[in-house]
Amino acid sequence: MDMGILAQHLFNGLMLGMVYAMIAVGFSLFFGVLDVIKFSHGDVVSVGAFAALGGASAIGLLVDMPGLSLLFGLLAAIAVGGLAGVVIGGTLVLPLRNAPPVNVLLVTLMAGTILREAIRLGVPNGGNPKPFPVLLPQWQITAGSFSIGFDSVLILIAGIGIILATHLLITRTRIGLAIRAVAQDVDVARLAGIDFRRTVLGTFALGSALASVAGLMLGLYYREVNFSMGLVLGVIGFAAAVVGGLGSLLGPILGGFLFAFVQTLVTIVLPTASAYKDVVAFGVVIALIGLFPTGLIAERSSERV
Amino acid sequence: KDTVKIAFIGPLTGGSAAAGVGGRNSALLAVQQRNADPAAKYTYDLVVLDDECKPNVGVQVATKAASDRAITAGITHYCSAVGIATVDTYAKFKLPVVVWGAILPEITYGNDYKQIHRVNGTMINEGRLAAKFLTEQGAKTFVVIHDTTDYGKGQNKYFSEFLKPTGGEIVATFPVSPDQQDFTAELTRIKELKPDYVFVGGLTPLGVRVRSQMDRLGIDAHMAGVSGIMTSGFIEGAAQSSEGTVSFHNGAPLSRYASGQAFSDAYAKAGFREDPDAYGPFAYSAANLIMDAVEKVGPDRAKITEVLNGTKGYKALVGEINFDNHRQNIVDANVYVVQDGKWVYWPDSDYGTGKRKLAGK
Amino acid sequence: MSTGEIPGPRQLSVKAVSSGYDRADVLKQVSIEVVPGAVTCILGANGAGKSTLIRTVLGLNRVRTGEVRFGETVLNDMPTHKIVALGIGVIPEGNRVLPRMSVVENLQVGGLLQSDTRKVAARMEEMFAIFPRLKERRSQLAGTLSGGERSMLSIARGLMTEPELVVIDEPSLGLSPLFVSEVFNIVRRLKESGMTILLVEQNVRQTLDVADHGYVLLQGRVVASGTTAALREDTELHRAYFGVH
Amino acid sequence: MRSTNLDAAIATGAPPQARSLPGTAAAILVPLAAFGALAGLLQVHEQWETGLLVLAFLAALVLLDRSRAGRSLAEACRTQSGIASTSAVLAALALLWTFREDHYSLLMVATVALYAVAGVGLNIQMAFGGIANFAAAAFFSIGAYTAAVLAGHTGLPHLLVLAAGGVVSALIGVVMLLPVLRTRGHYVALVTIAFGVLLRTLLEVNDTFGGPQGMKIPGFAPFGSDFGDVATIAGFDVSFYLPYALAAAALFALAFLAGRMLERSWVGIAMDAVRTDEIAASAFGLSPARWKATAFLTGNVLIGVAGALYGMMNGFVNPNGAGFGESLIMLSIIVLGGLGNFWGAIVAGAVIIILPEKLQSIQEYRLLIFAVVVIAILRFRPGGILPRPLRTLGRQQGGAS
Amino acid sequence: MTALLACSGLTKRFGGLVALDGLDFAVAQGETIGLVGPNGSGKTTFFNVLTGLYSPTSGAASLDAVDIFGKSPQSIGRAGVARTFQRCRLMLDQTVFDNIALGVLRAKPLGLLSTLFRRGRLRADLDATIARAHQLACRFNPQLGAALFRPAGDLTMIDRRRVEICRALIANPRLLLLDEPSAGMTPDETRRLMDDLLAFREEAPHLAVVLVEHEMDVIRRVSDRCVVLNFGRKIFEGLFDAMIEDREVQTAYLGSGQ
Ligand SMILES: Nc1ncnc2c1ncn2[C@@H]1O[C@H](COP(=O)(O)OP(=O)(O)OP(=O)(O)O)[C@@H](O)[C@H]1O
Ligand SMILES: Nc1ncnc2c1ncn2[C@@H]1O[C@H](COP(=O)(O)OP(=O)(O)OP(=O)(O)O)[C@@H](O)[C@H]1O
Ligand SMILES: [Mg+2]
Ligand SMILES: [Mg+2]
Repeated sequence: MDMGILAQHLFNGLMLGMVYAMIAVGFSLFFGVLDVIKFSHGDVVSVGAFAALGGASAIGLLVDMPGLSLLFGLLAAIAVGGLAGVVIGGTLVLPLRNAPPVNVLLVTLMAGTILREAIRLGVPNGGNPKPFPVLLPQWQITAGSFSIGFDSVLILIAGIGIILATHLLITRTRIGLAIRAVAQDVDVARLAGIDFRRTVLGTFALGSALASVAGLMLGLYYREVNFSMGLVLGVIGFAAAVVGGLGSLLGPILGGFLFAFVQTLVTIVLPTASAYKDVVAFGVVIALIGLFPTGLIAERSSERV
Repeated sequence: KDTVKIAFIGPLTGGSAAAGVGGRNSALLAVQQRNADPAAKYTYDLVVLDDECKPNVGVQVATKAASDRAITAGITHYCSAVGIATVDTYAKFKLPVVVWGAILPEITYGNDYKQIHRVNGTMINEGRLAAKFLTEQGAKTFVVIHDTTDYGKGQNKYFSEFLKPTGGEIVATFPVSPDQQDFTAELTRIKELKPDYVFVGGLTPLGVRVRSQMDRLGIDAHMAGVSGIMTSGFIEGAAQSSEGTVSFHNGAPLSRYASGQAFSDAYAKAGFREDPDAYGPFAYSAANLIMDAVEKVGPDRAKITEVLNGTKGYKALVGEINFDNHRQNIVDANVYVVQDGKWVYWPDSDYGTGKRKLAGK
Repeated sequence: MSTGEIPGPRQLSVKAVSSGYDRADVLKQVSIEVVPGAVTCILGANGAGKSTLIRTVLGLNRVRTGEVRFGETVLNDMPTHKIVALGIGVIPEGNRVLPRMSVVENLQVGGLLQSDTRKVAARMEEMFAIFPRLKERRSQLAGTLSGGERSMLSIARGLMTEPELVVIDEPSLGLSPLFVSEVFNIVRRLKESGMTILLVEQNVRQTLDVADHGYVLLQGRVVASGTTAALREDTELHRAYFGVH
Repeated sequence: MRSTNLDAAIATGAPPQARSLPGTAAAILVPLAAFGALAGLLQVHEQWETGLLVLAFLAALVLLDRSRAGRSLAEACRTQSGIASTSAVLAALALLWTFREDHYSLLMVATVALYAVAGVGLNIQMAFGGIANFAAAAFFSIGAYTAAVLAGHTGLPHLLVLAAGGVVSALIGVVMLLPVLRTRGHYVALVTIAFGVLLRTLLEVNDTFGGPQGMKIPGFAPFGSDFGDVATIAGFDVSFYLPYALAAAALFALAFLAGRMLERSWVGIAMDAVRTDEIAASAFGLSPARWKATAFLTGNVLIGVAGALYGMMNGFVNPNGAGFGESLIMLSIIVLGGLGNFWGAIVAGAVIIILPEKLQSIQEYRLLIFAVVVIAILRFRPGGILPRPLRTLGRQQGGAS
Repeated sequence: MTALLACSGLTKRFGGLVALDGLDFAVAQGETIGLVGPNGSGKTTFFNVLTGLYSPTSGAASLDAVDIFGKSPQSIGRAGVARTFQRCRLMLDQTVFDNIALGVLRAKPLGLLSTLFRRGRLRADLDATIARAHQLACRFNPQLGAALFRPAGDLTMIDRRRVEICRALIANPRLLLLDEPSAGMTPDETRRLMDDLLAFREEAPHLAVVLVEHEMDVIRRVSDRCVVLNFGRKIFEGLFDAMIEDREVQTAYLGSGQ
């Protein structure tokens, strides 16, 4: 295999890993504040992609300025995704705070179904894939058999930037401190002057906006979006978040890249068995959990007797 | 007039909903037209059921339709997995059905049930034509990407089988999951292999993704697909990169059918929100075939079965319908190509007439 | 809260308040006054409603009837985080800590209302000076601390904002005799520095030693109140507390 | 056996309450009403009728919860569970007999019953053992595949085939035990999700068990004669789905009884203890691994048996049925029904399986409506339709104990 | 008196922290030991190591000459050690009876088959255990006895502690470990709890008890002997009166107030 192809694989893997990581980080934020699995997370990715599509196309109709379209697409994704997060958090998750966690899971699952179906039924011909406009410069970077779009590089950098920014927000700022405090003891957090509702909803908005922006990036990268795109991504994002370890935000990032790495590796090494890549990837996940019961970046035990 | 109930079953929710809704609209159109026809002896009522493209749900709704004595016949299934799972049910309840979209050969050829008919062709036709046509175009090396459902696996099977005698060579086969999003790993491998054609055995989403991502990675092979990608959704989804994609579909273009234009106009006038999709015309034809049988012998399942079994030279939207001894319509597959944002019948296209050449190598 | 001119010490007053959990009222028409700059204690047997009273003052339980005021501000229906932002530090019952955070992070959470990070750091050092044990354990997850260490952390966290009023619910729970004395010393020092203190305790003797005023709760009602000197003699206190029937 | 007042007081922790006539009537009537509603749901065709029924159902839930009369009704059913269960059994039989010729309704009822059997298994795993199993449909399908192989290719008697479905499902569950036992919470959820996706993909990609098309399964023929050939019973014309529905109901009754007996025994307490507090449980000599494994494997046996019968009833099995989406449906049933309540699985099964079918007339909007209904129920009854009651034991077991 | 529990050189490290430092500890049958020490001196850790919840770093421990060092909690529990926890560990959603019954589960037939098919025996066994739990609960608080089938979460703090003690007692242990049972109680409640315990001791003369307490009155009343820990080491062992006179104990633990 020549270097170009190798580099190409590496880049593909990084890109895929970045997408997984972004979704995984969102999952782990939700575990973080309320210890819930929010199963509508994958569908928020689709919602974000369609919101961005709508925002960008609307501007595209008015003026032909890709930069402006992109900006509006981004704003639309953040606004709609954040809103979806706030609505789901405020009307479904918070009221069920004291119910068993699986109930929250089921409710968010249904919320995901509603989002998904709403896209399918609300967007004209929503059942079909939609092209995503080209909003980034089309330059191609070619070196031997290695060839990628300049836009892909931008997307990758932006994605990694966003993930790192989130990580810093959670670990280094007062907001992050408040979010983590709410997760552990609501009363204590309140007594420390933290606005519980706002913190939780803010986190939901943040996590959902992240997923939503991931949707936008997927659109930019694959140039195609569809109403069910979030379904599989949701499952993989969840797997990545958990196998990486829910104790820290680095876990999901690691998990995301690991998952992408395994999938890519299977396709490279065993091309004819590439259909087995999910079998292998999920097999690896099971084995890893067996070896690292609380994720690769293990949770520090805080339990006492 | 008495009312006769006919069932329509297809996927109305989930990933294949676009095709299902297109089929439903088309069948509905046929019924509306018939009900508006004063010469019709009966009023028809289309009972629409959603099989969700899930076999177990399919069996449930098939049972519902088949065990309802008021239902006389059925226009059934787009998804092969569901189509094959329900044949026993229809046979058991002796409900005559006409399959309108599922193309797995076994649905008709895998049993001897008198109740099961099919107006659309099978993937055998498509595979045979694909192998023949592509090698005739001078292609020698192929890579196949197919999904792991019955549909994709079948397409792969027949294409490879028919390709062997032509001397074409498949340099790699990638089975993939139908909901896979990212194909860059597979396509990078393909880039290394430099095939003449990438043959996609899958549905529109798969086709769109492969096509767009081929572009992205700068792969200059041609792409060919099967009827699963022959939708407006493919062109819409893959946008510019769809140009020059070849597909094989066992129906002729509407414009080639005698009443094709009339159908398009009526469909547009009826005000449906969704396209008829690739198999809409088959659903429409199946509906008419059944209603004509009812007109002839009345709403009696056994008699209708008999009439349907003997269908020969029936003039339908999709051309003449002739059932063979497995009640499978004999249809020829046709070649289509995307030209300027439309699926164009190959012989009519600039590519077919030699005015343009397919881009790439 | 530390912005603007420093207001004079405010008075916390609870007037004829009833509140409780989902079913019947736990507190029935309770009235208390917390005198600025003094230590006011609330005594009463288990389940008398002391913690409920504190939760109600802090907005964790809803005031059903009556009124709670802090200075001029009516606290009824005000959310907890706004109430504490008025300058109230809380040391809740049951040495609650944030288990998956380190000792330092717990203290930082306590200092969230203080936006000046340098002040937070300085205050933390003061707390470490009082509880050297916490300094030794500074990066240990709070969940793994021993029972007494948690108590210390909980106390330190409540004092992080240098509040005007400190509300303390059973701070000595699980502390060794040495530390129980230490806690009462802290209370004394806080009072000397001008803070107002509302103290709930089971340790009657030492509580009466530090407190200026007190109230005795019995089944959700105030059955005795007054200066601690007077309370010492009160038969109601003995009845409610020592079970002398 | 009448208990003395003092015993009753000990037993219930409440003032002694005599078994009153109105109470008994309630215990008889509530199950009747519930099955009546189910019959109604099966009967209705019009969309507005379905809507009305759903509204009535929601209203009944609210009344049961918020009104005094409703609470005493619920209490009556709880304290006289023996009478209530008997009434339910009779009502179920009456329902089946009423619909004896209606293939479709019987198929739906049988499906609900078999999903409820799986629901009992899943409840044992999740509500008792505390193991979140997100691969129930995978194990259900393993049962069906086992039936396909054994009934289709060997002469094994079909009752043994059913049992084998359970055993194989449990054996494959053993593979997952190591990671499941080593961890908990979300991590267990992930292990099972991963297993479900893995199994489904494997079945589809690999052609050993029929690939994507799956396998055909012969009809259930426990005593030599195929259920599929039954056309009359005692001179009445019946659907061949009637014996299936009866078998499914019988299976549910067995699973229910077994589950109940486990719950009301030392085993039930042990599982609850291990689930709620592993540390305290192990300090008192219980082995968490043992009880988690027991719950998981017992549950799998039930899920597998149900899957085997379901496969034989449907006549085929394919990888689709093993997917994550299907597992979530099963999970939804027990969560919506109320974790740990076996009757809940029936009620929620009706909601989750029959309701979407009844909403067929609104076609592509039905998933949307369905999702809204489920959310509405959980939003206002966070514990599910029938939350798990406190354990009753020994002398305290009222009714037919 | 033969030693029931004998530990020597018991050590437990958490990373760099030595929570137990070569502790020698012996309890004779029927003896009650008051275990005290400053906060964080390793008392609870000692219990946790003894019951197998924490694996010890080094040392030796045996119960009635049977080695229990490093054994699993289950096997140590079965060997006859029962305990309460410093932070209440009850199943709050389950009934009081379920909580108490946890204490005897290990002695019950737990086979699935016997559970399903020997219902008669099971029911008799259940009834007997309910009666026993009721009797135990009533001796602490008659109202607790009446609340046997109410969720444990409904109980007051003191009743929850009582349930924990009942759960430990019903197990018929040979060694009972109590970790600050009186924490959060009023002096009166503490006194009543100790009365109850002492009364129980009368009936079970062979039962050995190790009691962790910060309340010196309690220690004085119930303990035969005291052990004082500091930084995981034993700094005193002997009678109560000697203890409160001990200088080291005073500076490390009691403070000048006592
Ligand atoms: N979360 C709750 N839900 C319902 N009732 C409660 C709750 N918390 C406390 N109670 C009840 O309220 C009453 C008063 O409890 P509270 O905790 O205020 O007492 P307390 O005086 O603080 O006792 P302690 O000295 O034990 O802390 C008790 O009867 C208790 O059972
Ligand atoms: N899991 C753990 N991880 C790290 N340190 C621990 C852990 N468990 C206990 N420690 C530390 O070991 C020391 C001894 O703790 P232990 O709980 O035994 O104290 P204790 O004597 O019971 O104190 P208290 O009277 O306050 O309950 C403490 O400093 C504690 O922080
Ligand atoms: Mg209190
Ligand atoms: Mg301790």
